[in-house]
Amino acid sequence: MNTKDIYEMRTVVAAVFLGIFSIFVLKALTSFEIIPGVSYVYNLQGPSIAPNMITVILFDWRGYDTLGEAFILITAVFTTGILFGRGVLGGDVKVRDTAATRQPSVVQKVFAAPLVFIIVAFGIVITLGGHITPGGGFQGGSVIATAFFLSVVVFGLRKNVFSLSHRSLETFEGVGALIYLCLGLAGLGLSGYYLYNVGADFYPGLGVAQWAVNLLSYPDATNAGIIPYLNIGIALKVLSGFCTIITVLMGAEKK
Amino acid sequence: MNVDVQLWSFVVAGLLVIIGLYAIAFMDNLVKKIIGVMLVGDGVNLVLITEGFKPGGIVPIISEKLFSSGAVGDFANDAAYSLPFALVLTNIVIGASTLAVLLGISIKLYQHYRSLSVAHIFQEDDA
Amino acid sequence: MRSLYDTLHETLKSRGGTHIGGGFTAEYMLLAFFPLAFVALLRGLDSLTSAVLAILVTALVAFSLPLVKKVSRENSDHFAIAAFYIAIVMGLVLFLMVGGF
Amino acid sequence: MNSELIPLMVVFPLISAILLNLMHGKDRAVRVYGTLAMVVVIAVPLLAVYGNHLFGAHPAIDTPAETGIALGRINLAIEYSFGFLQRALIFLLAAIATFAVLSHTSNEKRASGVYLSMVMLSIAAVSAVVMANDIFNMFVFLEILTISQAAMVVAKGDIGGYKAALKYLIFGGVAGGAILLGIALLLGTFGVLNITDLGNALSGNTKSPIVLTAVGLLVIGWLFESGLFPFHTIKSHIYSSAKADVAALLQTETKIVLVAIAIILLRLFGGLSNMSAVMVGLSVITLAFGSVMALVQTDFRRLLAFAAVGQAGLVGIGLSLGTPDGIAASIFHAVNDALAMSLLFVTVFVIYEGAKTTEFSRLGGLLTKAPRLAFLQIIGIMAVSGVPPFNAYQSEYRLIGAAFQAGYPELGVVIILGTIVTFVALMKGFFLTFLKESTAVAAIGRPQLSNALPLVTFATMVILALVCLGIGLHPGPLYDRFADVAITLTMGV
Repeated sequence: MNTKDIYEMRTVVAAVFLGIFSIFVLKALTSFEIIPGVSYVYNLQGPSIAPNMITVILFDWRGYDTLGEAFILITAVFTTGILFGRGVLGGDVKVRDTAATRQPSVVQKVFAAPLVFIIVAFGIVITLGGHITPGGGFQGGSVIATAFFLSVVVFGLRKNVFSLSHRSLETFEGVGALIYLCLGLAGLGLSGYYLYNVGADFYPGLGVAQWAVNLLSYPDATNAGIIPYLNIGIALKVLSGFCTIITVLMGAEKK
Repeated sequence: MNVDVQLWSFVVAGLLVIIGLYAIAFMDNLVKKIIGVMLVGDGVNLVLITEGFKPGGIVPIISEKLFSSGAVGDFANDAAYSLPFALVLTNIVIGASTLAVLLGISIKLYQHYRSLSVAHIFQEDDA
Repeated sequence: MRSLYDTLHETLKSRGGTHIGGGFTAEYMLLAFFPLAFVALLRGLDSLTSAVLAILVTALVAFSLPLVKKVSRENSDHFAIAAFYIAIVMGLVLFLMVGGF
Repeated sequence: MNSELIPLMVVFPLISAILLNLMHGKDRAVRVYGTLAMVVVIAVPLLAVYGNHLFGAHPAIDTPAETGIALGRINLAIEYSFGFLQRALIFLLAAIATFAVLSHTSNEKRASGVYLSMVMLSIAAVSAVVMANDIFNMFVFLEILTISQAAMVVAKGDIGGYKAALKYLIFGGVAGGAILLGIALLLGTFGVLNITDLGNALSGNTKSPIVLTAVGLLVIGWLFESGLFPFHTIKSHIYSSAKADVAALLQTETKIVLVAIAIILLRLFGGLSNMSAVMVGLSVITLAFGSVMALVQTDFRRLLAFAAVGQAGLVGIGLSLGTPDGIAASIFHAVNDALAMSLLFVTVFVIYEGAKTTEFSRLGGLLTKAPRLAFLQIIGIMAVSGVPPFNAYQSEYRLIGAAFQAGYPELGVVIILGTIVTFVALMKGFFLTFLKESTAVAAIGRPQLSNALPLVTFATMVILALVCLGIGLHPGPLYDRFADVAITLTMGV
C-alpha cells in the first residue's frame, strides 16, 4: 500500500477531527463577550502624544513589538536571498536573471511612468502624516513598493524607473532598521528605558536632558516625539524589503 | 443590528481559519497549501479586527476640535478598541514575510521537480 | 506454523540493510512501550475502564506484530502523514480541553 | 528594579544581524565581527542585573473602571523579566551559538555574513521568548525564530533542506495562527496582554469554554515550537537537514523555547488538570516514538535528530506534571540534554566533514583512524543516556523521583525505558561508525577522516565533555537554584 492509498483512506478521519476542531473554535468565537481592556487606557492617554491612536500604540506603547515585526520582514528578506544563492554555505551562487529587461507597449509606457511618481508621492504623504491621519510607515512603505512593482512589471528589472541595485536596496534596509534600533538605544541611554519616547518626554521625572528632547521632538502641533522618525525608518525598511523580495523572486531563473 | 454584524464577522473569521486548515490538509497543490496558510492568518486577523469593533464607536483618531475642547474622556469612551488593530498590523507583516519565503521555496522545488504536487515532491520520503 | 521470530526476521529483512539488530530491539521496546504509555495516559479514567482499555491496547499491539515497519511508515517525512496526525491532534486537544472529562 | 542591560540581550544580536548582512562579501570583516559579537552576546547576560524592564517606560497604573478589567493595577508597557532561570538559559544559548559561529568561521572557506546574521536573529528571538512577560511579544519573536531556523536549514542549498523548511514553515503558519487565535480569545475576554496581569485575571476563572479553547490553541502552538508529538517528524527532519553544528544550536533553541513556553502556560493555567493530562500524554508519545524511531534509522544524523526529539519529550513530561520537583528536574534536564546532545551533534559534524557521509552503510572501522573522536562520542552517548558520572544522570534520576512523587509511577518506568532505548540507539550508531568492519566500506574505499581535528571543533568537544562531567559531579549549585525557581513558580499558581 503506498502513501496515496493511505492518504485517501485517512481523509475522512482527518476531516472528522478537523470538524471537531472547527466546532470548538466556532463555538468559542460565537460566545464571545468583549471588554474594552487596555485599549481604553490607550485611548485615554494617547491623545496627549499624537491624534492617531493606532500609530501611538504601534510606535510608543508597543513600539518594541513593531521592532520585532520589522525584523520578521528582514528575516524573510534575508531568507529569500539565501534561497536564491546569496549567502549560501560554500560561497554565493550567481543567478542569471532572464526577466531583466522587457519591451513595454506604448500604453504602458505612457501611463506607467507618471503613475509611478504619483504613487511614490502618495506613499511619502502617508508615511509623514502617519501620526495624524490613518497611515504610517508600513502603509507608506508598501505603497511606495507597489510603485516599484509596477515599474518592474512594465519595464523589467534592469531598466525600471528606480534603477536600484540589490546592494543599495540592502543598504536602505539596513539604514531603516538601524534608525529604529538607534532611536530605541537613545531612549535607553537617556532615560534607562528602551524605546522611551524621548521627544515627547511623556514622563518628565526620568531626567532626560532638555537638548535631547528638543532634538528629537517633531516640529508639529502635536507632541509626537520620535514617532514620525520611527515611521520614516520603518517606511525605508518596508519599502526596500519588499523591493528586494520582488527583485529576487522575479530574478529567479526560468528553466 | 451591530451585534449581528459582530457575530457574523466572527463566524466568517472562523470559517476562513477552517477553510485554510482544510486546504493545508487535503489539497495537493503546493500553492493551494500556501494559500491555506494565508487564509488561516487572515481569519485570525479578522477575529482581531472584530474584537476592535465597538457598536456605535468612532474611528480611534482624535479630531482637533475634540482635543482642544479637552473631552479626551468622551473620546476614550466612544472610540473603537484600538489595541487589536495594532496587533493586526503586526500579524499582516508576519503573514507577508512567511508568504515570501514559502513562495521562494516553492519556486525552488518547482525548478527541481517540475511539479507543484506535494504527493509528487514528497514521494521519495515514504518509508 | 512458522515461529514469530522467523516472521519478524523476514519482515525486518525486507527493509534491507544490516539493521536487523536495531529492528529487533525496536520491536521489543515498542511492545513494552505501548501498554505502559497507555496505562499512563488512561489513568484519568476510573480503574475498571482503564484496565479494560489497557488490555485491549495490549491485545491490539500483540496482534499487529511486527510493529516497526508500521511505526516507521507513520513517522516518515511525507507531508500527508504529518498533516494527518496534526489534524487529529488539533481536534483531539480541543476536544479534551473543552469537551472532554 | 530597572536593569538597562536587559533589552541589549535582544537588541545587540539584532544590530549585529544587520551589520553582518551589510558586511556580507567582505570575508575578513565578517569573521572578525562575528567572533567579537559573540563575546558581547555571552557577556551581557552575565553582567545584567536581575529585575524587570519596561519598554517605553510606561508604568503600571490604577485600572479605570471603564476598562472592565477586574484588577487593581495593570501594566501598560511590554515587560521583560530577568532572573536566574533566564540568565542560565540565555547563557547556555549564547555558549552553544558561539560554538556554531566559531565552527562556521573556522571550517568554511568563505564566511557567509547572511548565515551568521540568521544565527544572530535566532539568538535574539530565543532570548526574547525566554524573557518576555508579554504574550503577544512572545508570539512575534516565535515567528522570527521559525523563519530564521528555516533559513539556517535552507542555507545548505540542497533539495532536502528546502522540503524540510517548506513543511516547517507551513505547519509553523498553522501553529502561529493557533497561538495568535488563543491570544486573541484571551485579549477579548480579559483585555490584557501582560502575562502577570493575565495570570491574576485568570485565577479561578479557567473553566469558561473560551478560556479552555484558548488553552488548547496555545498548547498546540507549544507542541509545534518544541517539536512534540504530531510535529516530531518535522523537527527531526529539520535537525537532520541542517549542518550538524547548526543542528546542535537548533536543538538547544528548541529545548529552551520548550521550557520557556511551558513555564508561561504553567503561570497562566497552572491548576488546570486537563492541560496537564494532554501535555503529559503527548510528551510520553513523543518520547516513545522519538527514541524508537532513532533505533531504526540508517543515517547517523537522522538517528541523533530523533534521539533529540525523544529527549524533548522527556523534558516535556516533567514540566507538564506541574509539581515543583518535576519542573526543576525538567529545566535541569533541558540544560543537561542540550549540552550533551550538542556534543554528539558536533562529533557527527566531524564525521560528516571527514567522510562526506553519515550513512551507516558507508561508515565503519573509524576507531583506528580517530580514537579521540570515538572517546568523545562515547562520553556524549553516556551523558545523553544518563550513565552515572555525567550530567543527565543527575537530572533523569530527579525526573523519575518527581514522577513517583507526583503519583505517576508508570511514568517513571516509561522514562527509564525511553532512556534505555536512546542508549541502545546511540550505541548502535557508535558501533556501526567506529567498530564494525563493513564490506561496503572496503568497496567504496575508507572514508577519509583525518586524525588532526580542527582546533576549534576539538576544543568545543572537550569543553562540552568537561561541562557534562562537571555538572554531573556537582549538580547542586545549578539544581538548587532551578528548584528555587520552580518553587516560586508554583507558589504563584
